Amino acid sequence: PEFLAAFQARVDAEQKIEPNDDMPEGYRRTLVRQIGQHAHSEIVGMLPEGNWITRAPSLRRKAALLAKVQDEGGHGLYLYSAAETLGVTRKQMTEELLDGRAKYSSIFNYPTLSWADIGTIGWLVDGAAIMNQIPLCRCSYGPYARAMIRVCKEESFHQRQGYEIVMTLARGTPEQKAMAQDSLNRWWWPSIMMFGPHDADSQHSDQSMAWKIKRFTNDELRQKFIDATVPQAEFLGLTIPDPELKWNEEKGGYDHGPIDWDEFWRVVKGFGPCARDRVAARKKAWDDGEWVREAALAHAEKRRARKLAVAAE
Amino acid sequence: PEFLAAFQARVDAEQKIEPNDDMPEGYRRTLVRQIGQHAHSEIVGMLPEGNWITRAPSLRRKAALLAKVQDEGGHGLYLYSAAETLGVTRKQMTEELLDGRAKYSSIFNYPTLSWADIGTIGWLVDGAAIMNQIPLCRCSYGPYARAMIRVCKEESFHQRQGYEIVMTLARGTPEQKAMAQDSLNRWWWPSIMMFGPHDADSQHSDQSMAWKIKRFTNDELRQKFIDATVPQAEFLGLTIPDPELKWNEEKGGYDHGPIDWDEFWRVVKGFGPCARDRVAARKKAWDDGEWVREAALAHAEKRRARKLAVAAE
Amino acid sequence: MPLFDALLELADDHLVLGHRVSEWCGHAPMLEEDLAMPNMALDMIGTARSLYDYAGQVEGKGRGEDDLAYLRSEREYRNLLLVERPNGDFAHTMLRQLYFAAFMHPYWTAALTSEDETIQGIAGKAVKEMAYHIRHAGEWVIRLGDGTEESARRMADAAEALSIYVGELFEEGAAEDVPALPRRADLRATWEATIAEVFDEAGMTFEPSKYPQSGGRDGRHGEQLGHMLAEMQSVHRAHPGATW
Amino acid sequence: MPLFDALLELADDHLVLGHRVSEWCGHAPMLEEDLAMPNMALDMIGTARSLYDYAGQVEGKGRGEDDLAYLRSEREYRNLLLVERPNGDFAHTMLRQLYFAAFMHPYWTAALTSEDETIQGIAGKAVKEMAYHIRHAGEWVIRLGDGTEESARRMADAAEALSIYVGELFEEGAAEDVPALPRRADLRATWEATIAEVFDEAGMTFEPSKYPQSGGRDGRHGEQLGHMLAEMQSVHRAHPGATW
Repeated sequence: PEFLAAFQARVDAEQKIEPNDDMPEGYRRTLVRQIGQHAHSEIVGMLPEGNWITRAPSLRRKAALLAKVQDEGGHGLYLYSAAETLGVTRKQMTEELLDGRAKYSSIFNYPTLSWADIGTIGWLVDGAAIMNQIPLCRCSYGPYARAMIRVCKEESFHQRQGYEIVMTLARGTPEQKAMAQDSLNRWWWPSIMMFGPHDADSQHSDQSMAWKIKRFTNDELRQKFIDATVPQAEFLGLTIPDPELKWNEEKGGYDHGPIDWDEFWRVVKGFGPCARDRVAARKKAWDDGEWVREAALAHAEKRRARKLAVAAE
Repeated sequence: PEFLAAFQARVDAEQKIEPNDDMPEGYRRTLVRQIGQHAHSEIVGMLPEGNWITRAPSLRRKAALLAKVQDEGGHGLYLYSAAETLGVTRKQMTEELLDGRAKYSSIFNYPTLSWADIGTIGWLVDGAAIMNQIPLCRCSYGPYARAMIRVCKEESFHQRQGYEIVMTLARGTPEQKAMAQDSLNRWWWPSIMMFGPHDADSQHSDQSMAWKIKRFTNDELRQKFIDATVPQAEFLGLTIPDPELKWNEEKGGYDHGPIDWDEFWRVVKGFGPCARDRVAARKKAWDDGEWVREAALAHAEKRRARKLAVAAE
Repeated sequence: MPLFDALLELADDHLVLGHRVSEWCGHAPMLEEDLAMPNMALDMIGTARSLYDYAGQVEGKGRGEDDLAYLRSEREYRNLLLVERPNGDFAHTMLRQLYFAAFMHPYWTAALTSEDETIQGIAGKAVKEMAYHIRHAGEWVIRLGDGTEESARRMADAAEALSIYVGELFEEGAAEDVPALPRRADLRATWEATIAEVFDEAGMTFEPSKYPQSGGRDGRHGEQLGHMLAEMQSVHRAHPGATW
Repeated sequence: MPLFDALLELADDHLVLGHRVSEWCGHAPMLEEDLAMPNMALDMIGTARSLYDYAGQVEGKGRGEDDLAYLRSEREYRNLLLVERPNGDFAHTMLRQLYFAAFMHPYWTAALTSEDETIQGIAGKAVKEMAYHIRHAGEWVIRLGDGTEESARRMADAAEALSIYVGELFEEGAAEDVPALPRRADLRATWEATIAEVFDEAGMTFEPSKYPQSGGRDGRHGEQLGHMLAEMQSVHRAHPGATW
C-alpha cells in the first residue's frame, strides 16, 4: 500500500515509469493487455486494407496503400517491442491472438467492399484511432508513450491521405460519389463504436485514468471525433447516416442518435462479419511460416557453432 | 509364332479382339500405353480449357465450356475403363502420369492466353484429334474401338462449337478479330505437330499398322487435316501462319512449310511451356484429395461391416 | 420492382455458387468428382440464366442475362453469403452444396404451383436438379462425417464455419411482397429435417449459430466476392459492347 | 519505337514482380517480412511508375503510367516469365527475388552512365534498392538453403522450378537497338557470380536449364499472368475515364 501510494505519487507528478522501475502488478497487466491489443490491431488491420492492394485503381494509390500497410506493420513492431519491455514475448502475444485469448480492435472485423473503403478507413478509422491515441503520447508508461508519438505522427498522415481519397471520389463520377457515400454509410457507426461503451458502462476506465494510462473518457473522445468529422463530411458533400445528428449550441457539440450496442457487443465478442476470416488468415500465415522461422533459427545456430569452432582452432 | 500368325489372321479378317481373348504381349502393351496416354490427355486437357471457365465472357459460352470440359473428363473415364480391360488399374495409370513415366498429348503443355484460345482449341486441336481418332473407331481392340465411337461423336460437336467461337470473334470487333488471328498464330504449328513425326521418323508405326491399331500414317493424317482446315480459315478471313502453304494441284492437297522438329521434341520430352505446371496441378489435386478417397474407402468398409453385423444377428 | 429484385437474388445465388463449384473443375479429388462438379455448376448456371433472362424481361429495359451477370458490381450482387464462401476443402464445398440444395429443393417444389408460369417452368427443371445435389452432396457429407478421423474433423470444421450463414437462407429479402414466390421462412422445418437426416447418418449434430450473419441481400458481402467478380467479369468488361 | 518498347519491358518486369511481392502483404512468415515485402514491392512499383511515365513521354500520345499499366491486355504485357511466376512458398519468392535483383543491380549500374539522363536518374535510385534486394533475398536463400532439412528441400525445389526462366533475363528484347540501355547478355557473368556466391554459402549449386523458357517479351506468358491482370485492372476498367 505504501508502494502503491508512492507509485501513484510518481504518476501524479507526471513522471514516466520505465521498464526497470517497480510497478504494481495491475498496472503491468493493464498495460500488457492494452499494448498487446493495440499491436494486434495494427497487425490484423493490415488485412482489410491489404485486400485492396492488388486492385488499387491507380499506381500512385497502390504505392500509397502499400506504404500505409507497411506503416501499420511497423506500428505493430514497435508496440510489440514496448510490450516486451513488460516481460512478455512477441511469440506469446501472437499465440494469444491466434487462439482467441487476445483481442484486437473490432473495427477490423468489418469487410472492405469497395475502393472507397480505403479512403474511408483512413479518414474515419484512423481519425478515431488518433483521437484515442494522442492522449496516449502522454501515457505514464515511457516506452508506450514514446511508441505512440511515432505512431500518431504516421497515423495523421494516413488520415489526411484517406480524406483525400474520399474527396477525389466525392468530386468524381456519379458512381464514384455513390461509392464514397456507401462507404461512409457502412463505416460511420462502427467508427463511432471504436471509442467503446458509454462511460457509465465502461469497466477498465477509472483505474486507467488514475494511472494516467488513459486521460479522457470514451464519451469525451467520441464527442471530439464527431465534432471534428461532421464538418469534414459536409465539406465533401456527403451525408452522415444518422438522422438524429444535430448541432447542440448549448454544449457546443453535436448530438448523435442512439448507438446499436447489440451490434457493438456482438462484434466485440468475436462475431463480426470477418472475425473468423481474419484470425484464420493470420493463423494460416503463422502456420505456413513455421518452417521458415525454424530454418532461420537452425541456420543461426549452425552459424554460431561454426564461429565457435573457428575460434577454438 | 503359330499363335502370332493366327492372331494376325484374325486381325486381318477385321475380327475384333476382346478382353478375354489371347493376345500377343506386345499388342497388349502397345494398347495399354496408347489408351493410357489417350486417357491422360483427356484429363490433362481439362486444365488449359478449364483455365477460362471462370472468365468466359458470356453465360452461354461459360455453360458450353463447362459442358465441354466435363465431356473430356468423361472421355478420360471410359478410356481408363477400356485400358482396365487389359489388366491395368486407373490408380496405376494415374501414378504413372504423376511421376512422369506416362505421357500425354504435348499440345496441352501450351498455355491458353486468351478467350480466343478456347475457340481455337476446339477448332484445331479437337479437329486434329478427330482426324487421329476416327480410324481408331475401327481399331482391332473392341473396347477401345467402342470407346472411340462415343468420343468421336462428342469431339466433332466440340470442334463445331470451337469453330463457331472463332467465327464469332472473326466477325466481331477489331480487337476480337486480332485475338482470333493471334490465337491461330500460336496454335497452328502445335496442332500440325499433333500428328507426330514424319513417317520416316516414326517408331511405333509399322507394327501398329499391321495390328490395325493404327490405320493411317502420321503424314497422311496431317495432310487430311491441313486440307480440311485451310478452307475453313479462308472462310473466316484468318491467315494461317505458314508463308509456304500453297495448293499443290498435282497431289490434290496443300504443301506446307517445314515443321520445327526441335520445338516438337523439346515439348515431347516434357519441356513445353506449361509441362511442369500441368503435372503439378494434377498432382496437387491428387494429393489434396487423398484424405477424401481414404474417407470414402473407410466409410464403405464401415458400412459393409455394419451390414454383415446386421445379417449375422 | 420486388419481382425483379427477387429474381436477381435467386439468380445471383445460383450464378455465384455455380462459379464457386466450377473452380473445382480439373482439381477434384477423383475423376468422378471432376465430372460431378461441372455437372452441378452447369445446373446452377443454367438456372441462373433463366432467372436473369426473366428478370430482364420483367425490368423491361432491355437488359439481358449477360448485362445482369457481367455489369453489376459487388455491391449490386444480392446473393447469400453462404454461396460466395471460398471453396475451402472438399468437406466445405460439399456441406455448402448440401445446405443450399436442401433449401432450394423445397423452394422449387413450392414454386411448382406458383401463379407465375415462367417461375413454374424454371422450378420444374430445377427441382430435379436440386434433388440430385442433395443426394450427391449428402452422400459425401455422410461418407466424410463417418469416414476417417481426419475426414470427420474436416467435416466438423466445415459445419462450424458455415453455420453462421444458414439463417440468411430463410430471410425473405425482396420477395417479401412477391406472391408468385414461396415464403422462405416456411421452409425452415423441411430444411432442418433434411439436414438432420444426413447429419444423423454422418454421426454429426447440427448446431445453429447464436450469431447468424446476413447482409448479402443488401449487397453487404464478404471480401471474397469482389475477387470472384473481378475475375468473372474481366474479359467481358475489357471489351465493352462486344458479342461473344 | 524501340526505346518505348524497351521501357515497357522494364516497367512491366517491375510492376508484375512488385504486384506478386505485394500479395504477401499481411501473410508473411514473420512480422519483419510483413514489412520487408511491401518495402520491396514499393521499390519495384516506384521504378515501374518512373519507367511508364518516361515511356509515355517517349511515345508522345498522351498515355500516362495508368493507361500503360491498367489498359493493356495480357498479350500486350512484355514482362519476363520469371517475374509473373506465382509466389509459391517463401523459398520460391525469395529465390525469384534474388534472381531478378542479381540481374537488375548490374543492369542499373551500367545504366548509370547511360547517354539518356532520365534513364540515369531512374538507375541512380534503383541501383541502391536492388543492392538491398540482393542482400535481403540472398540472406534468406542462405538461411533456407543451409537451415533445416525441410527448408533445404524447399529451396532446392525452388531452384529446380525457376531455373528454366533464367535464360530470358539475358535476351536483349526490344532494347537490341537502344544504345541508351545496357546490353543484357553482357551481364550474365556478373549475375552468375552473385548467384554462385550466395548458393555457395547456402550449400547449393546453380544448375542452368537445358531448355530455358522464353516468350514474355512477345507477350507469350504463362497462364497465371492473365488472372493477375484481371484482378489488378478490375476497378480501373470498371470505371472508364475516372480519376482516382
